[in-house]
Order: sequence, then C-alpha cells, then structure tokens
Amino acid sequence: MLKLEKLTKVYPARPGEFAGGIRDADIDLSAGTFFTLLGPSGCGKTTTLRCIAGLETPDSGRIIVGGTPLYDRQAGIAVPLHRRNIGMVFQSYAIWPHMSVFENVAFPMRVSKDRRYSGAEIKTAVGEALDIVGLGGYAQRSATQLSGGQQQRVALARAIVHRPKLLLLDEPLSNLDASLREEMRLELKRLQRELGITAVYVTHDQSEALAMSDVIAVIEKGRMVQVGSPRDIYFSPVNEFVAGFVGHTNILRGRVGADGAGVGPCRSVRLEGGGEIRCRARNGVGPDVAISIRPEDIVLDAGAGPAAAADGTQNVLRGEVTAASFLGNVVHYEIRPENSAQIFRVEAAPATPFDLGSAVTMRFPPEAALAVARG
Amino acid sequence: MLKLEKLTKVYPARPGEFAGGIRDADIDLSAGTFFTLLGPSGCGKTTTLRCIAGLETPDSGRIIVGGTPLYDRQAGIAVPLHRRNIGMVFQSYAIWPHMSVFENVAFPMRVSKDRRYSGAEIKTAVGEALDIVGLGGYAQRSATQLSGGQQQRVALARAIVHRPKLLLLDEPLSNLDASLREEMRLELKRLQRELGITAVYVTHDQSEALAMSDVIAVIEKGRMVQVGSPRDIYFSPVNEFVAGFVGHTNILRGRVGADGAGVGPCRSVRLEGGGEIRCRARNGVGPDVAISIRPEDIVLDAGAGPAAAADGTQNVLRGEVTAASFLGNVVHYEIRPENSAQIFRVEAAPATPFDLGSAVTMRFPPEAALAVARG
Amino acid sequence: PADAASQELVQAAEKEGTVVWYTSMIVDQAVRPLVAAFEKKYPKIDVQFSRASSSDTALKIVNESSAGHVMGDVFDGNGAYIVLRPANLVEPYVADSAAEIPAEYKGPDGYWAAPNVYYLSAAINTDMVSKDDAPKTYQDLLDPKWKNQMVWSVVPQESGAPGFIGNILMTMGQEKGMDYLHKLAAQKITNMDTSQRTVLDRVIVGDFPLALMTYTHHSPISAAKGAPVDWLRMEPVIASPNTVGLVRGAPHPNAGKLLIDFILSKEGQTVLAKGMYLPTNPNVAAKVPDLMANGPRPFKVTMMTPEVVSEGLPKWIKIFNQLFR
Amino acid sequence: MTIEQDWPRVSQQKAGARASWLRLDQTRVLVIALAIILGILVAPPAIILLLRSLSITNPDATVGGWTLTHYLRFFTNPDLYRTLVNSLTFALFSTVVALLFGGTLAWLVERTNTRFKALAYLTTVISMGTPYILYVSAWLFLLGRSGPFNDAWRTMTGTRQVLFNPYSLTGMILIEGFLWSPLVFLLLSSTFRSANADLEEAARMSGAGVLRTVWSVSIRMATPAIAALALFVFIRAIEAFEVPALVGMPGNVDVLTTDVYRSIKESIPPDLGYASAYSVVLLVAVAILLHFYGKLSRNAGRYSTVTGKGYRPRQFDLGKWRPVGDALVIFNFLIVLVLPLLALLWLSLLPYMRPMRPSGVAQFSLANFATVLSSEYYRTLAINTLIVGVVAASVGMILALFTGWLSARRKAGAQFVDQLATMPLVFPGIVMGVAFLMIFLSVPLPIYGTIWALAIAYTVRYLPYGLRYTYAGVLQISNELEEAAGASGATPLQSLRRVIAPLLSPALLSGWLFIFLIATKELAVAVLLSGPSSPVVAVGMYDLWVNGQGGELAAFGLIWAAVMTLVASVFYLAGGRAGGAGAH
Ligand SMILES: Nc1ncnc2c1ncn2[C@@H]1O[C@H](COP(=O)(O)OP(=O)(O)OP(=O)(O)O)[C@@H](O)[C@H]1O
Ligand SMILES: Nc1ncnc2c1ncn2[C@@H]1O[C@H](COP(=O)(O)OP(=O)(O)OP(=O)(O)O)[C@@H](O)[C@H]1O
Ligand SMILES: [Mg+2]
Ligand SMILES: [Mg+2]
Repeated sequence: MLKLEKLTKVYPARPGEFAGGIRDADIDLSAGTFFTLLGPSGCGKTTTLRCIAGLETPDSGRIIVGGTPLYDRQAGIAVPLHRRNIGMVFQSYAIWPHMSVFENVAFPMRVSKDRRYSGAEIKTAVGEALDIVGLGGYAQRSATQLSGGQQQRVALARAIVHRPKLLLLDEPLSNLDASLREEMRLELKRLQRELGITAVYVTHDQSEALAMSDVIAVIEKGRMVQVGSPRDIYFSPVNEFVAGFVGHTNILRGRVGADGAGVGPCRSVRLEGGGEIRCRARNGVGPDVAISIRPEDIVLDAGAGPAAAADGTQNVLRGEVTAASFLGNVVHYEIRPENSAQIFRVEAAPATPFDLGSAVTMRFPPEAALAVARG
Repeated sequence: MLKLEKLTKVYPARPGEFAGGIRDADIDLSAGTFFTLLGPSGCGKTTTLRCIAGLETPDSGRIIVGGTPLYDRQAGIAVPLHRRNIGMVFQSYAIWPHMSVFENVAFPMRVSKDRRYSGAEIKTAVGEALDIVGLGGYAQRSATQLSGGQQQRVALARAIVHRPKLLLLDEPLSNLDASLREEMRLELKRLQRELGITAVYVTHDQSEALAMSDVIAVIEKGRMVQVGSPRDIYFSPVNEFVAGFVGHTNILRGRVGADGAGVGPCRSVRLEGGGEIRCRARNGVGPDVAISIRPEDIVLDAGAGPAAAADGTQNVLRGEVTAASFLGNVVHYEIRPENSAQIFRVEAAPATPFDLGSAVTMRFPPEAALAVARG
Repeated sequence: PADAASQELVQAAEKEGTVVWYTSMIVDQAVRPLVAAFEKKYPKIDVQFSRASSSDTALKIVNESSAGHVMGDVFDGNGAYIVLRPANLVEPYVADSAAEIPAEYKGPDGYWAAPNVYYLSAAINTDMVSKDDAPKTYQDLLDPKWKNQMVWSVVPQESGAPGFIGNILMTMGQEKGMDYLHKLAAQKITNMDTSQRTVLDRVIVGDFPLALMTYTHHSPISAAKGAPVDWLRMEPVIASPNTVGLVRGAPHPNAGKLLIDFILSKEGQTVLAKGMYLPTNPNVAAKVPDLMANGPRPFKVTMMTPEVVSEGLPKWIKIFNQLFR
Repeated sequence: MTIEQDWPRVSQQKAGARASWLRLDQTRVLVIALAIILGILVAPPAIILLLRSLSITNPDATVGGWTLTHYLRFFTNPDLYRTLVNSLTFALFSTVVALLFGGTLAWLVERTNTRFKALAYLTTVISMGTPYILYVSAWLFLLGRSGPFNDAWRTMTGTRQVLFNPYSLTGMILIEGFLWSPLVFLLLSSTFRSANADLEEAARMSGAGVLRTVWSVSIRMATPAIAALALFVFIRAIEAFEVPALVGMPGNVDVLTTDVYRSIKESIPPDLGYASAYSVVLLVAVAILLHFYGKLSRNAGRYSTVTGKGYRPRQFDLGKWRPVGDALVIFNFLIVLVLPLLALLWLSLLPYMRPMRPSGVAQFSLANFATVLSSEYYRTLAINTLIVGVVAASVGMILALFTGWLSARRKAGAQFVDQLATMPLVFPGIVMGVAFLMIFLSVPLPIYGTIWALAIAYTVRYLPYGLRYTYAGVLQISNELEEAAGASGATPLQSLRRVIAPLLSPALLSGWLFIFLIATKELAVAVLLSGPSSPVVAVGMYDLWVNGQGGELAAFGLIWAAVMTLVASVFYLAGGRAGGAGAH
C-alpha cells in the first residue's frame, strides 16, 4: 500500500554537516498496516510524514501509494497534495481559528472531489467523528475557545472524518491524559481496522507504539535503524541505541569470550568493568558487544538472596540500593553493584519495598540478557 | 509560598451552564514544593496556570505568592504579569518566530528589571539552559527551523534561564520521547531542588506526576477533588474518579454489608453483579461504594489456580481471557469473570503468557481492594 | 524719470530687506525673471514668492490678517483682488511708475493697477479646420457643424465659460444674449474643469477642433514650436487686466510698494513682455504685436475690470449652471 | 448564538478593564498620551470642520452667522438621488477593481512561486510615486479621442467615432480603481507575507485545491486587512474630487462630490460650508462603519496567523498555473506602469502635446529634461518634499503602531483613540488645508509657512492609512507571543518593541512606503500651507500644470518618480533586511 524507496529530504545547515531531515528511508507496507515512526526528538519523523503528505518535496527517492507513484524524482512525478486523499494530524494542530469546531471538522467533506456530500451526511459524519474524539458537545464552539487537548482532538476528528485511505498522524495524542489517550488509541485502532486504513503514526510514547503498531520503524538521526514488529524491536533490538530507546534497559559493555562455550545458545561475555555474564547473542555480532538487560527481568532479593541463586544457571550480582522512585504500579530502584560503577536500574512490585542503602542481590537468567552491536 | 484562595475563573458558554475554567481552587504550598495539576483534558489546568501567571483576570478569589498578594478582587490588587517574576512554559510553546533560538532564550534576561546582565553573563546562562534541554548546538538556528519537540524544549529553556522563584509548566514535556523526557524530568527536578524554586506543573502523564511531585491536585470539571501526596492519591483516592484517573484500576460497585464483620479493618461488600468481596474501606464512605482494585495487585493463575487460593483470606474470582496487549515490560489482560459482565483488567509479567479464551483464576488480598465514594 | 522710484522709498524698502509676493503668475515665465531683475536692481532686498491660484492666494491673506499675522506684502490676480477689496485688505497705492499706464488699466482710487492684460478668445486646430471654415463671429458658433466639436474651460471665473456669458450679455443685451446662449447650449460644448491652457492642448492634440475662452497669447507660443493652432479674432475679445495690489497691514509696506513700482514700471513690463505677457504700457512692445488690441491689427474688446467682474460673475455662473451643465 | 457567545466575553472584557483601571500601568499611560497627542492634532481641524459646516461665509471671506443651509442644500439637492447612485456605483466598482487587481497581485507575489516579483513592487512604487494629475492625464491622453487606441481604431475602421470614451463612468471607475490598487497591493502583501502556511497546508491536506484554500482560509484569515481596504477605497472614492472633476465633468457624469466641488470653486473665496457639511455627513457614516469594523478585534484570535507553534511561512507551488501567474504580474506591469510612463515619456520628449504618431518622433528633444535638471528651483522643491515625506511617514507610522496595537488588543480606551486617529480620513484636502492654515496662524509657534507645517498636516492626513496597516498587522500576531514576553518579565512597551514591532515590520514597511509616496504628491493641502520659504514639488507641478507646460511637467514628473523609486527602494531593502522573520 505505502512504499518508500530511498526517500531523502535533508535540511543542510552549514555545508557538509547534517542539520536534520530523513535519509534513504525504505519501506513497503501492505494495506491496513498500522505503521509507527519512533525516534528521539528531531530525528526526522515529521519530515518523513510531510514528504509522504506532499508538504515537502523530497531531495530524492520515490513514494508509492496503492501502486500509483505520488512522487518520483527521476520520472518527475509529483502529485499535488490535495489529490493524494490523505488524512493528516499536524503536530501543530493547525486548527482554523476562524471556523467553529464543526466547520473545522466538516471542511474535508465540503471540499471533497470524489463526491458531493449532502448537509445531512456531513452533519452525521462530523457528529460521529466528534463523538469518537469525545467532543460531542463542542460542535458550535469557536476553535479559539478550546483547551490544548481539545484542539488536538479536533485535529484528529478532521483527519478521520472523510475516511481517507492513508492516515498520517503526528503525535496525535501527545496532549491527552492517560485514560483519554487509551480510549482514543482503541477508537483509532478500531476505526483503522474496520476501514482497512493504512496509518503512519508518529509517537514518542514507546508503550503506545508497542501496543498499537503492526510495524515499527526506529529512526536515529534521520536513518531508519530498525524496522520490524513490536516484539522484534523490543526483544531483539539490532543495536544498543534501539535497545536503549525502546523501553528501559541496562547496558553493559563487554567482549564475547573466545570460547563459544556455554549452555545452549548462551555465550559468556567478559565485562569491561570486570566480571563475566552469560547471555543470548544476536547472531553475527562482533567480539565487542553491548549487553541489554531489561529492568523487569531482574529479580531483587534482600541481602544475599535465596540459595537457589547459587547454582550457575543464573547471573547473580550483589549491590546496594542507591535510589528508588515510586511509579504506582511499580517502583524503580537504582542499584550500584559491587566492583563496578555501572548503575543498574530494576523494577519491582511496590508490595515489598527495599530501603535506600540496603544490600540486595540481583538475579537474571541468561535468556534475559541480550548481546547486541554497540553504538 | 504559593497560596490560592477560592480562585475562580469560569468561561460561561450559554448563561448558567459551565463551559470550562476553574472553580474555588484552594491551595497553600510551602516554598520549594513541586506541585502538579492533574486532570482530564479540558478540566481547567491551563486556566489555573494562566490565572497564577496573570494572563487571565480571575472572576474572584486571591492569589498570594511569597506573602505578597498578586491578585485580590476585594482589595482591587492585580499585579501586572511582567512584575510577577515567574517562568512559564506555554502549552502552545509561544516561541518567537522572528528570533533565533539564542535570542528566544536570552529574552527574559535582556528585559529583566532587578538587574542588567552583561553580554557574557547572558551568553553563559543561555548556554547552560540550552544544554539542560539538550539543544547545545542549536543556539543560532532560526526558531522556525525546529522540530516540535525542539520548540518545546526552547520554551522550557526560556522559562528557566533567569532562575525565577515560581515556575509554571504547562505540559512541558508532552512532545518528547520517553528517554529524553526522563532526562529532562531529572534535570528539572534537580534545578528545582537546587534553586528551591516552587513549581506548578501541568501534566497528563500520571506516572510523571507520581514520580516528580511533592503535592498533586486532581481536577475534575474545574474542581480540585483531591489534593495530596502521590501515595495518598494513588493508594487512597477519595472517590471513583480519582481512583480511575490516576493509574489503571478495576471498579466494582456494591453495598457495604450491614454487619461490619470481617478480619481486622476489612469490610465485606455485596456486589451489584452478585457475589461478595472483602476489602479495606476509606472511613466514612456510605453504604453505596465503588471498589477499586489495581490491575497489578491481581495475581493470575491458569485454570483453577493453586489450592492456596481456597482459604478465605483472599478474594478469588474465576474467569476467561478476552484480550491481551503487550506493553514490553508487562502484558495487559482483559478477563471476563464468570457470572458478571464486568471486564477485569490485569497486568502480568510477559514471562508466562496466557492464551485468549483460556480459563484463569484471579486472586487478590482484601488490602488490595479499596472501597471509596462513588462518582 | 517715471520708472525710477523715489529715493526715500528705496531706502525705507532696503531697511525692511525682504518682500513677500503672493502671485498667480507663471513662475518661470514671469515671476522668476521679474524677481531676478528686481534683486539685480535692488541687491539689498530679497524677494520671496509663493505661487497659488488667485482664490487660494485670497484664502491665505484673509486668514493671515484675521489671525493678525499677515505675511504677504504684494499680491496679484483678479480673483484675489475681488475678495480682498470688499474684505478691506487692500492698501491703496499709486506707484509713480503707473503714470504711463492708460486709465482703463488702473483702479479708480489707486487700489489696483495692471502691469499686463490677458485676452481671451476662441482657438482652432489648423490641421482640422481651414482658415475659411473657421468661425468668424459668435453667430458662426451656432452652425450645426460645430455641434459636439467645441470645448471650453468652465473654471468659474471671468476667464472661463462665465466670462464668455458675461461678454455675450454685455454686448448683445439681456434677452438677445440669453436667446443666443440658449442656442449655443444646444451645441453641446464639452465642459472641462481645467485651466484654459490645458483646454488649448486638447485642441492641439486634436481631441477637439475648436476651443472657446483660450488665452490668445498661448496659441502663438505653441505655434512657434510648430503646433497646429491659431487663435480667432472673434470680436469683442475679452480683456482681463491682471491686477497688482498692496496688502493692508503688510509687514514690509515699503519694499512691497517698491516691488509694485518695479512690476508696473517700463523695466518690469519689458521683462514680462519677454515672457509673452502683454504689457499695458503702450511704450513697451509686446513680443507678438498682433496680440495687442491696439496693435497693428486692432480688435474690439470687452474690458473685465475687477469692478465689472465682482458685480456680474455670480449672475453669469448661475446662467452657466442653468444652460450648460 | 453569536450574541450569546459574545456577552460573557464582553463582561470579561469589562472585568479585565475594571481591574486594570485600578492601577496606572504603561498601557494606560500610553493610551492617555496618545489621546492627548491625537487630540491636539485631530480635534482642531475636526472642530473647524464642524463650525464651517454650520456657518455662513460672507463675500468678504469672513466667516460669521449660523446656518443649516449647507446641510439643507445637500439633502434637498434635486438630483441627490441620481448623484448618490452614481457615487455609490463609482465607489463600489472602483473598490472591486482595486481589490481584485491589487489583491490577486499581492497574493501571487507573496504566497506563490510566481516569477518577476520585483516587477510588481516596481510597478507599485513607481505608479504611486508618479504625481496624481500626471497619472490621470496620462491615462486620459492614452484613452482620449486622439489617444493611440482610438487613433488606431479610427485609422483601422476609418470612422470618426471613438472606440472608448474615457469621459464616462466606466472610465472613472477604471482610473480610480487603478489609482488605488497599489494601496491594496501594499497592505495585502504585508498581510499575506505573515500568513501561516500550516493552516493553508491543513486545508490542502483536507483535499482543497489552491483556489478553494485561498478562498476558505487565506482570505478569511486576511479579513481585517481586506475589510479595511474595502472601507478605505470606498470612502476615498465617495469623497474623491479629482477623478470626478477631471474625468466625470467633461462626460457630464455627476456624482455627489461634483456639486461639492463646484461649491468650492464657484465662489471666491471658496465657500467651504457645503464641503464641510458633506464631510460631516460622511464622518457619521464612517464612524458607523468603523464601529462594525472595530468588532473584528473582538475575537482577534480568529485572525492570528503568526503563532508560537509551528509557524513556518511557506509558499504555494502554482504548478502548471505558474505561467498564468507570471502573465498577470507582467500584465499589471504593462498596464499600470509601462503604458502611462510611455505616454509621459512621449509628452516629455516633445516641444508641445502631439498625438502618438510616428510623425512625432522627428521632433524628439531633451529640452524639457534639460530645463528641469538645470533649474535649481526644482531642486529646492525636491529636497523640501523629501524631508516632509520622510518625517510625515515616520511620525505617522509610529503613532499608527501604538494606536493600532492598543486598538487591536482592545486596551481600555483604545477604541476612542482609534476613532480619533481615523477621523482625518474624510476631511477634504482643502478643508483640512484651511483648518491647519488657521491653526498654525493662531499658535504662537513659528510653524506657519515652514515645511514643518506641511509635515504635521500630512502626518494627520495620512495617519488613518498607517493605522489600518498596523491594526490589521497586529491582529495577525497571536496574543500568546505577547503573553510569553510578559511572562518573561517584559513590560508592555518592551514586548511592543521587541516582539510586536519586528513581527509587524512587513506592515510597518508597507505603511511607511504608502504614506511617503502619497504624501509627497499631495496638492490641496500643499498649495495652502507651503509658504514662500517652503515650496514643495506638488506646488511646482500645479504651476506647470495650469500653465500647460505639459512637456516640462512630464519630464519633471518622470524624474521625480525616478527619485521616489530610488528612495523607496533603498528604504524598503534596508527595512526588509531589518524586518527579520516577518519579512520573508
Ligand atoms: N476563551 C475561552 N472561552 C470559552 N471557553 C474556554 C476558553 N478557554 C478555555 N475554555 C474552556 O475551558 C475549559 C478548560 O480549559 P483549559 O485550557 O484550562 O483546559 P486544560 O485543563 O488545560 O485542558 P488540556 O489538558 O486539554 O490543555 C475547556 O473545556 C475549554 O473548552
Ligand atoms: N525548515 C527547516 N530548516 C532546517 N532544519 C529543519 C527544518 N525543519 C526541521 N529541521 C530540522 O530537521 C530535524 C528533523 O525535524 P523533524 O520535525 O522531522 O523532527 P521530528 O522527528 O518530528 O522531531 P519531534 O519529535 O521533536 O517533532 C530537526 O533537527 C529540525 O531541527
Ligand atoms: Mg515532529
Ligand atoms: Mg491546557
């Protein structure tokens, strides 16, 4: 459905240096895919979106939607944006201040080319859209009288009201509270499934990305470093950056031991800080690796911990609690292991709290530790 | 430090009806407090902030900062905003498009009344501020060439550059990715502690609120329904709304049994759906109550579960998995109990997944269930 | 000799040092040459002039004096005089140099005198109208061939359409005159609310073959440069003396008198004559003698003295509005 | 609905106002200061206007005795109806012409990738720099009976009839329309320059084509500017003397002002009573119009395009329509600039006026230019005029900046100041001239007869225009940008200087340019106020004009236009660079 080939659009700052944009983006999505662009602020998500929308002219590459090329540098094709039949939510909501909420949402139908909508049709369609975003009562409000979140929701309603084939969403929920955001996620997902819309979704909230997406692309400094399913991205990140960016993790640097010895697929890695750890390894990672251990995979025990830990099946580290922060359903602990400066981050249930300074033992199975490329 | 007395500012739509704003806000914060306004979109957070800043003229009430009244309807006091010496981050970043990033951030110092800053001072101060928000290299960029998140960070830098006594932050991190957001949180917190700044923070991210705040006010439809410490808010919400809004929870409605009988502080509550549950109760809640059970407090077992569950010490419910969504560190399950339509939401570690449709048992201790006022 | 002003006047004037002249004359044909000549003769006196239409000139002086802040010393232009006289803002002064000027160019009791005279008559585009087709008399204007072909300036002064009407009424008498005017109105003359000169240019470019009420001296000026234009001796031709006068309460009365003296003098008039103006002093030769009523080819004139005009103008304008709008 | 929406906001306004009345902050001081300054500048002429309209002018030019005859004359005028209809048609259509022509051009130049944009500016500046009478007469010459068009037509068809008669209502409309299209161009170009591309792109994304986008977003967002322009051109056309006199009268097309014009001309000294009465009537009408216009700022948020979030000015890609855009720009260049200038050039090269025929070429000479350039008289004229122009434009725009800002932000008492500053719009030149004549004569200061008298008069006369530029400009700037400045500790004046003014620079530039260009060719006031020591170009022009030295006049006009263009361009470029983000 959506296909990007070597799509490039960079903003040159001083000659040579890279100021921002997107480089050599390659993507091929089947219809109905929920595709998410994930990446740090300023990495090029919006730029990519704007290129697909036709708001920016790429420097090179091709954009193909449903078989028809929308942009092709060589062939000199560049379909004007209003012919692309795309729904879009702008990061700056771009609500028209001179129109009422209703008019804002109705606009795409009023100007639709494929067919004229009757007043009644528009009224119902807009009504639905507003209900979906939870602004039922606000139709007649002037757009200037809305709160930030409400404006954002109007933008969303405007993007979905005419059921486009392709939906581009630039952080559409960033200003909504958790529960509302969740509601809207579900609504969006439902809509997208029912109508078989292909959605390109920009978010900075990884849990959102993991929960909603069929495919995720992680962008770093304008390059797509990994494209894959949520579980791929989360459980087998290609490198340190992805591992660190998607979800919290503890990164240890080390060198794969010369002997590939170990139980099953396990490797043993000699840590820079000293000490050794047994872990899975992405195949093909060179001797110098970064090891990622998710906080939630580490089990905390008070003091020396149970004898069970003694046997060689698990990695065991002793340390001391240096910080704890309460997040409701979990508590984040920071733990300094003996003989290493590297602070560990561990999640545990709030039921049995550990005090600051108390000695603890960290346990995690080799499967929970993954060796990936550095950088 | 910051004191609000019956602060009211409403936007009446049609006469009578309440369109939005804030009503009868009462707060008294000691210096250096990190105070968070939490509430659904459109509940009146920004309005409150704008009143404190002096951008809106309240309908009634008083605003006192550090002993000096900034606004007092009766006394006819209304200190103009530029004399209030505050730092503010606007929800719409309000970056000045005609200035470079540097000039945007330098502005508060250039116009400062209490003293003139030398060019050098300004340069260093701005440099620091930009580093804090991670925009070191961007000083000379034109403000119109920034990404959304970068603009937001410029706004933040501008607010903190002149070390104000009072800091008003309206969703200052909403457009940043998880890891960056975390970094900035810590930076903010550090700054606020070191300088003893009092901060009023608006966020829609409850984990952020819980992690950062000393005091949280939960606002519903313009009213502050609960003001308290993060743990208060999370563990003993005053009512259904707060319980539901701060963190996920499962709400069951029921009636406290006539007999106050039960182990320790426990009450037994007869559920509307039928069945009975034993739980803690906020003292003074009437016979009709809502019971909140946090998803993370519920333990899931396959099938009938261990015999342990049989004894009366724990509440036990059998049900079937109807949905599961993967969030990285946890999996969210939706579970329909036998003999009840009420869907339960449960969090479990991804280690041992349950399949859709499989039968499970839910266990939770009475302490994990809290009876609160309805509505 | 007559054109040498009395010594004491000169001294008094030189003491005042400057003189301010509100003029309605053309700056580089008349004003600047005159000023130059005057300052050459009296180096100690500096002449400042300000050019405006005679009605604006009047407006200024009236306001200045009512504010007790008179700036102008000397003024010229019929229009101005007609206003200033009844407003009692004109200082009578009989210049010695005026002695040679015929009586008809001087006010009854020394309120004004004219250094030059304007004649107004019809003019044709010689490319479009041959000498013999050209109308000879006012009656000829009624010929159907001139219908829609005539243009005139309708500035509400004796030098515009109202002047023409006045001339007719004065020469033909009331009812014969009115009868003629009715017929003329039927010829549908094009009204142009611009200066007579601009109207003449319309004839030169050929927008119209025939124009009424043009300054006779303008035609030879253009003709000299090759323009296809000539003026018609349609008698009686309108003669309008250009009055010069002294402002009452002038800040520099003596210098003012001296300037007037100079303008009226033979010397002054010679300068004017160079600029194609028509001198009133019989001893000064006009550049184109034919233009003079008393020249080699004399013609009858109707003299529009300020007195005549101020008495008749309102009536003429009324008639004009009734018949020709 | 709107009422219901409005009343609470009004009451909020009041509440805000009341609170702010409790203290004497900068804005209040500013309002009061402006009220005083403007009061001093505007009130006297206004009062004189009113008095004149109610009093008899005696034949000896003294003013005395009260009367209503002037008003009666207006309302009992037998062909009031006919002239009224003519006036309205004239005003309405010339407004449409000006808006369509200037507006389209402004949009093309500022918001699209059309080529030859420089031409558009050149055209505007030069055509505004060219003296009024010259411009009009050039057109009359072109379209006149013996003008090239009719000439060609006759030679082709052999008839003695004319193809087009400029002395007609159509002619009046076209000429007046073209005369004002530069004003439209300048104001709208500054407006469009500050348009927010995000809002337009959102419309495109919703499936709207370029035109639809322009119609439903760009134009709507520009409402304040457009409304202001409509207001202006309409009023100016209703009260215009020149075109009705020069073009209308010969064609016997009478409009309301024809009668007024006569009333001034027919009596010496001019009887200003009727003219004053007329302008008083207009004043009332304008006041009403302005009242509604003022409502625009009630919810200013509707027009704020320069926001603090994702504000990126970008341009439309016309795609295959680009050549059409180019064509339009060039057409404008030819019609509004090249043709009239050619006519002037033709006249200036000939010893006397001749129709545009090859035969004329034989007589070409530079004599006229030589005379002008050699005469030091003209040089003084030029210098005086430049000084007056620069002063008037600068002072005018400063006052306009403050007034426009206060009024657009609905500060307490600002409406009044606004009204005050707008009054001069309806003063006929001559009435204003006389008024200032009387004022300067009666004040002890030695202003009368100096160029400062002119400078002051022009400042007042053109303040209304400057004001509309700034007012519409401020409405475009989102209030939050100012709030942010305030929250950062900037006093209102500081935020005005550091935030509003820079963002407003496009409007300020255009306004300055407009006043400068139009003031330097103003005649009615000039003739009355320029004393012996302060002659200005306009007076020199008038002299040449009545003297019919067409050639010399044309030469002078061309040289003058060149000078103005030079000055204007220098200023514009300099300002444009200073203008920062606002200007491109
Ligand atoms: N100028 C106004 N006129 C009328 N109603 C308004 C105005 N501004 C805000 N409101 C309404 O007041 C309510 C509170 O607005 P506010 O901006 O405080 O919400 P908020 O808590 O900041 O929401 P969000 O988290 O979405 O920003 C909203 O329902 C909004 O519609
Ligand atoms: N018009 C421009 N000129 C120069 N650089 C630009 C321009 N627009 C964006 N950039 C730069 O390009 C980079 C990518 O911008 P983009 O808006 O795509 O980031 P993003 O991924 O959307 O970030 P965010 O999550 O903060 O919105 C940023 O570093 C930004 O500074
Ligand atoms: Mg972005
Ligand atoms: Mg808000």
